Amino acid sequence: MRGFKLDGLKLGALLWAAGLALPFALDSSWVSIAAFFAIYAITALSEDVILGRAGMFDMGHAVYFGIGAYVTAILNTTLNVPILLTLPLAMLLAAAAGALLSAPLIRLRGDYLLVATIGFNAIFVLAMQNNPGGITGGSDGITGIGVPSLFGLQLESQSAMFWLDWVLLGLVLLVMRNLDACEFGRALRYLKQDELAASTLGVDARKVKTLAFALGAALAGLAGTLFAVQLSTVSPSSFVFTESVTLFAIVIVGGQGSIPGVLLGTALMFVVPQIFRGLAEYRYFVFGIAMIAVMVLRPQGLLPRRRSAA
Amino acid sequence: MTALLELDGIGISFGGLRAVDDLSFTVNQGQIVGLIGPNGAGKTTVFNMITGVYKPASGTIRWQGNDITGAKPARIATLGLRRTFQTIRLFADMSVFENVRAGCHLAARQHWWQGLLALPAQRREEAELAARTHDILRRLDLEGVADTPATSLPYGVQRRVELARTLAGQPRLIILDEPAAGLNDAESAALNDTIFMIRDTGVTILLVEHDMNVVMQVSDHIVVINFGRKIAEGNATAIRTNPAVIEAYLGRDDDEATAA
Amino acid sequence: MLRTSTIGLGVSVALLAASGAAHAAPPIKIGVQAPITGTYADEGQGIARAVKLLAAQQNAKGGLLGRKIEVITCDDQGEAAQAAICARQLVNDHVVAVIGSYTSGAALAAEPIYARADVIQTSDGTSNELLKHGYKTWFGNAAPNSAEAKFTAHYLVDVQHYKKIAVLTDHSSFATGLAEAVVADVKAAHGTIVDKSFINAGSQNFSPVLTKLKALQPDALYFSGYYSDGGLIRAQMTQLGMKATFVGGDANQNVAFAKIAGAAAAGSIIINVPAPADLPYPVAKQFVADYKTKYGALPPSVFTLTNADGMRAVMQAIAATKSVKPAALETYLHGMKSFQGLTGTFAWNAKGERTGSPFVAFEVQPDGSYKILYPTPTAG
Amino acid sequence: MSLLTINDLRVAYGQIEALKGVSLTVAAGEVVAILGANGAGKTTLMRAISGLLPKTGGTIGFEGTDITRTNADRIVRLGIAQSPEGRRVFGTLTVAENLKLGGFTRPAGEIPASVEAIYAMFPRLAERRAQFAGTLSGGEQQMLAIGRALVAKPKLLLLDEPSLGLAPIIIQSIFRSLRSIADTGVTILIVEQNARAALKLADRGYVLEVGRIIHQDNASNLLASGQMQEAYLGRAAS
Amino acid sequence: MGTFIQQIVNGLTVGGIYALIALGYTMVYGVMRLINFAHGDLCILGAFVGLTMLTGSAGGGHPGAALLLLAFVVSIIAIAVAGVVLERIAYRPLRKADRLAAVVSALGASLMIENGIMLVWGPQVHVFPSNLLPATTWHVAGATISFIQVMIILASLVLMAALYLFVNHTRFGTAIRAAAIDQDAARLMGINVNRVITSVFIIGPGLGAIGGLFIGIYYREAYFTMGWTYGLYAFIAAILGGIGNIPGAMLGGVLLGLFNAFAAGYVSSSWQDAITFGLLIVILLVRPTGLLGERVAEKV
Repeated sequence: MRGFKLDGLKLGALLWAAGLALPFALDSSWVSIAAFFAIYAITALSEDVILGRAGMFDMGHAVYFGIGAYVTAILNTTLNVPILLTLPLAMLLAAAAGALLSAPLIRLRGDYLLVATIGFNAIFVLAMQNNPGGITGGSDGITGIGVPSLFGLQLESQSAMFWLDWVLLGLVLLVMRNLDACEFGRALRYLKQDELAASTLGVDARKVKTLAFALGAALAGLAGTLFAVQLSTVSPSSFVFTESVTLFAIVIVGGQGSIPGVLLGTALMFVVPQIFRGLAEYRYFVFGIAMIAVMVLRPQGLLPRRRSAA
Repeated sequence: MTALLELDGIGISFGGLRAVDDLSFTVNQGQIVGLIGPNGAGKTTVFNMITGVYKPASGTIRWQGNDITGAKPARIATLGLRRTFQTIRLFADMSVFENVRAGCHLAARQHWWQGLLALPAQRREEAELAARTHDILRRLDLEGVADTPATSLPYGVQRRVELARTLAGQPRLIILDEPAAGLNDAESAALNDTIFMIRDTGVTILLVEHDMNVVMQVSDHIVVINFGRKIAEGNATAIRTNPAVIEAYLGRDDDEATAA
Repeated sequence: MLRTSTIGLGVSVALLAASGAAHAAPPIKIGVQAPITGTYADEGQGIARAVKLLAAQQNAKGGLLGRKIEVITCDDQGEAAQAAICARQLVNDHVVAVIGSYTSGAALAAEPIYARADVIQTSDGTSNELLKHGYKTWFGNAAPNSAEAKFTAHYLVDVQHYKKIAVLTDHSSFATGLAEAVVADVKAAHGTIVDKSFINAGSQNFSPVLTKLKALQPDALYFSGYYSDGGLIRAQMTQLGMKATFVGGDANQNVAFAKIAGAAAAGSIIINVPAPADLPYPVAKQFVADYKTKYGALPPSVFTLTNADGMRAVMQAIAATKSVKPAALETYLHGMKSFQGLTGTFAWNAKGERTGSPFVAFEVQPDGSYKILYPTPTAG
Repeated sequence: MSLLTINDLRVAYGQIEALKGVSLTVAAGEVVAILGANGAGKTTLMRAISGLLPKTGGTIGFEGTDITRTNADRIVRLGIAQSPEGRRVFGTLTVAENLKLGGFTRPAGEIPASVEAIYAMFPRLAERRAQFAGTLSGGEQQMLAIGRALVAKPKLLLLDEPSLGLAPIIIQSIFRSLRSIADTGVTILIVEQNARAALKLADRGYVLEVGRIIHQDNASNLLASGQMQEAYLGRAAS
Repeated sequence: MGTFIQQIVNGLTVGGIYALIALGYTMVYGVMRLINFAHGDLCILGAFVGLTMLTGSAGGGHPGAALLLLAFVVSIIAIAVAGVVLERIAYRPLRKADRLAAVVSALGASLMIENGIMLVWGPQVHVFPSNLLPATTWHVAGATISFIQVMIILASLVLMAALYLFVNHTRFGTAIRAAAIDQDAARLMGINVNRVITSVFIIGPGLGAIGGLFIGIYYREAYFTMGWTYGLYAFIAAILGGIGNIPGAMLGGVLLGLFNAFAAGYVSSSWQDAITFGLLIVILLVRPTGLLGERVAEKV
């Protein structure tokens, strides 16, 4: 007879379930931080699909996050499409953008891909600011985004929004776990570690990488929708290049390809600065030093991917 | 005997240097063919052309009579043509099981979305492929280290893992690029048995190897190249006594005769 | 002037009356939501300092309603997500009112949260989006773009009779909004806009776009963005031998503008309420002096003072209504006929827009000081 | 007294032990060959002597000084230069620049004369002095690599596979040059797969097999013994 | 015509500054394969150090040529030291690690330096004295060229030529190039690669300090977030020219300056950056390793 064994999965499920109770334990500002944590965690996990798992240096990931947010904002405020209906569209459009933008770039290696994605990010922000067709609201962005409703129930309170974010984070975590255990997810890792060896096993690099970009973008699009809902407003400044840099750093600091690592990275890069608000203007000076220290002491990230078993 | 793989006059140059020149040979179904030659003779380049890493500048490569010259590596793999690497290229962050499971990539029929949703069909397939992987691990005596990180194992075991990964793709032909490199004597001796075992399951083998003990003992047919050209072809006994081969390996005596 | 003194006296009397009663009364909390770090740190830190200074001064006089004022600062970095978090934190800290933020983007993200929690928000931010949803809690500290644009168009077309006007803006919400309004109002006044161009804020390399504008030979170049870029634009115009008059929007009013523009600064026109150092009102002079004494530097810009005015108005509302109830304060603030601010006399209309601000056109003098060109100043 | 003394040297790449206790000596003025099949550990030995690899055990002594843990650049200063396997010329530097770099550790004033001496030895290099090294043929690159090492005026010259990938006629010419270099009294330790060429150049030889020395003898004995053929072409099929 | 020439001058001036900063990116990348994201911040730190020299001791009077020179010297030394210290602390321990770890360490360093500047000098815009250089301007074919533009263009050219001569015609310069091509082979020449890396962290930031001071003197302002903007532009210039290639960085910087000028002047000021980045992406698609970059396998 085996007793109850607390493996990573069960521990994760337990933590997630405990997280559902956060609104009862925290005041609403911390609930909103938890909600943003869930949203950024989804975005960081989506970056991890491209950067951590497929090994492609994507430093423009805020683009897909932004596309998701804008799709929801535009559809909801101009055509009154219910929020939850905009969600699949946001994912789909972000995925299409990911696939289209990456297709010509996949043959670029390492640093050159990084620069090209930075370029996309700059172009995206400028495009939103220039208000093409009058639909993005220019630099003001779009305000007055509605709240999602589920079975006629308006998810208006911060707690309700948190639960929505948390449940979707849970689903994304499930998808990430499934990704680890399916042929597509493994193909990404083969390509990252050794493209030549992978190709001799029959992995179609071009197809798999494009798909990785599409999946990463789709999940970022999902997070974008949640972001737009949480803020009830979107503007170009939320999707600038420095946001992409933060996402990039979250994955590396946490541990590439590691779900707990990326979650911890998100917590460190996003939640910890909230705790240290008291440091005021010293905050990001200290934070910069901490980033160097973490990398020097743990170059593989804080919780690197375990060499997993069968 | 039917020809499985035919090289017909292939050649390639790098920066003005003719690395492989007008090379032709045939690998028949069920054979073990050794491809040998001194260091830098162009053997690995030949492999890279067969497996689609390089595109030959001239000549044709045929697979069961069909022209596959210049096809991409992933497409070559779908034909059932697999290879190992001279310097082992295992996936460093993965266990032995995961590495061998990687060989089953093309056998997986699941779509990516089935995988992300963990649909029953996908899970069934995963279970089947896991079983296939375990089967191969058992055959190559790797069951005991299935969960060990592959690159933490002794070199000889890593060689076997790479072989197992190759076999997991259920290949028709495998190209072994110096499988004995870095092995100790006992491992080297065991390698012969492994190669015969693979051949006995119906897999054709093209072997590049420096350890002549291995090459001479296992090969049905040996092709010798030097400077990218074929200098001899035949069975082990003929090759060992071929003056051109000896000269290629031990160097030439230009001004005096040395009795060997 | 007389009215101001009366109000001031009223406040003191109320304070005296209340001070005996409540020693252990909990403090009145006022929030500051401002960019303490990041690109706008200069402005944000100025706002936080101004509010803290006012609170300290009031506390030295015994506080308000017999209670001390406690200032809680939250760094929103000028970013929407951080602003939303700050808003919730300040709401949870039970602040009565929030001063800030500086950017429209941060103000927009926080606005619905304050509105839902019924917390007064008196903030910079001129985007029309801020007024769109009719929140009762919103009080703009900066004069709305519409009023400034109308005055600007009037000045350019009717007063100076410029024939050809070029408009330059950066991509920020505030500057694009102002530029658009100016373009519309100039056209309405039958003026001619020869071009509207963009710069990248902070890129410093404005010569290319100025070279293009120079070829169009405008009489005036109107720039709606910030002083750090405006001063440089002015300097680079001179460098390029561009003859047009530089007319800058309110965000150009910063002590650094003239310093950056250097010798080129003289003759530049800036349209705004008067500058901190040149504010004609004694209260303003006193405040600027106090600020300098406490922090060893002048306030970074007039926005420090507009936000200080927000704080002062809130304090007056509390004193006058003897209450910290949101509804009472909102009614009071919306109903104020005129408030003597550090930056001039103003009121708030039903939408929370600041009205009645006396816009003026300054000319920058060779010594860097300002001279009011229009409307022609009257003594006092 | 020996110039180079290697005692029980061990080098490992992670798990794999490439040298399993190698001991050898090179006396001043000697030419010593290290022979062995691919993968025997010859290049590892050369890289270890030059200080490019960390050692897991054993010692290397040069002129009585322990250089086991000395940095690579210091070792060059002490007088050991290497022409590495695969030539490793600096492809985007000119031939002249490559040669000058060879004398990096010597006083600048002495370099031009040394470089000219190399041009005299390899006239092909003189013709191509302004060309990028990457555009040279394999044989020319090998000449450049050897010449570059000679500009350092080494007390001990390490040559790693100078015949690798070269046509027989080029190999002959390279070895003729090496002969004349050896005749000037430079001590040489050569790693070579082309056993006959190497043994004709060398005074003594060591045969390396999977990280261990299995034979050592003077050159003529090794050439005659038949052990060489076995080491290279394998034992007769059992 | 005048407008066209003016745009060329505009482009060359800012292009010269980009090139000086881009050289630091490219040299570090060439030897270490590291994108030093903190480089732009180091350059602006140079501007601040120089400013302190100029204003701290001038007492409001004319700073004079000697003081200006001193400001440059002190700033170059200070930033070179900062560069070397940064390499020791933040990059050297990561030389054998996943290279992305070093990239994130560089991002942390950037954040640290940027906010460090804010803590020391404050968040406000700092203004450089206006009387550092003569206000002379020349009118050439309808274009106006100022003394300072000529000085920046000339000084950039001289510095780049000097660097070019140094790396191409001195022994140590050749050693730097050799170490960039093949570190092990360089060691076999007796080159101390650690010293090469240290020297690269002296030369790159040193030139960057000059670039930073040029920015301050030309635009007469400096503030703490400027480094990120300039760093990004200079990094793109380095990539454009082919990162790791020294003449490439020079070419890339000047081209980027010209691109910007022509995009803003002739195409669309509102899409200026998009045009620049779009062009960059197109160039990378046509020449995946930049204009002068070698087609060598990347050390990943």
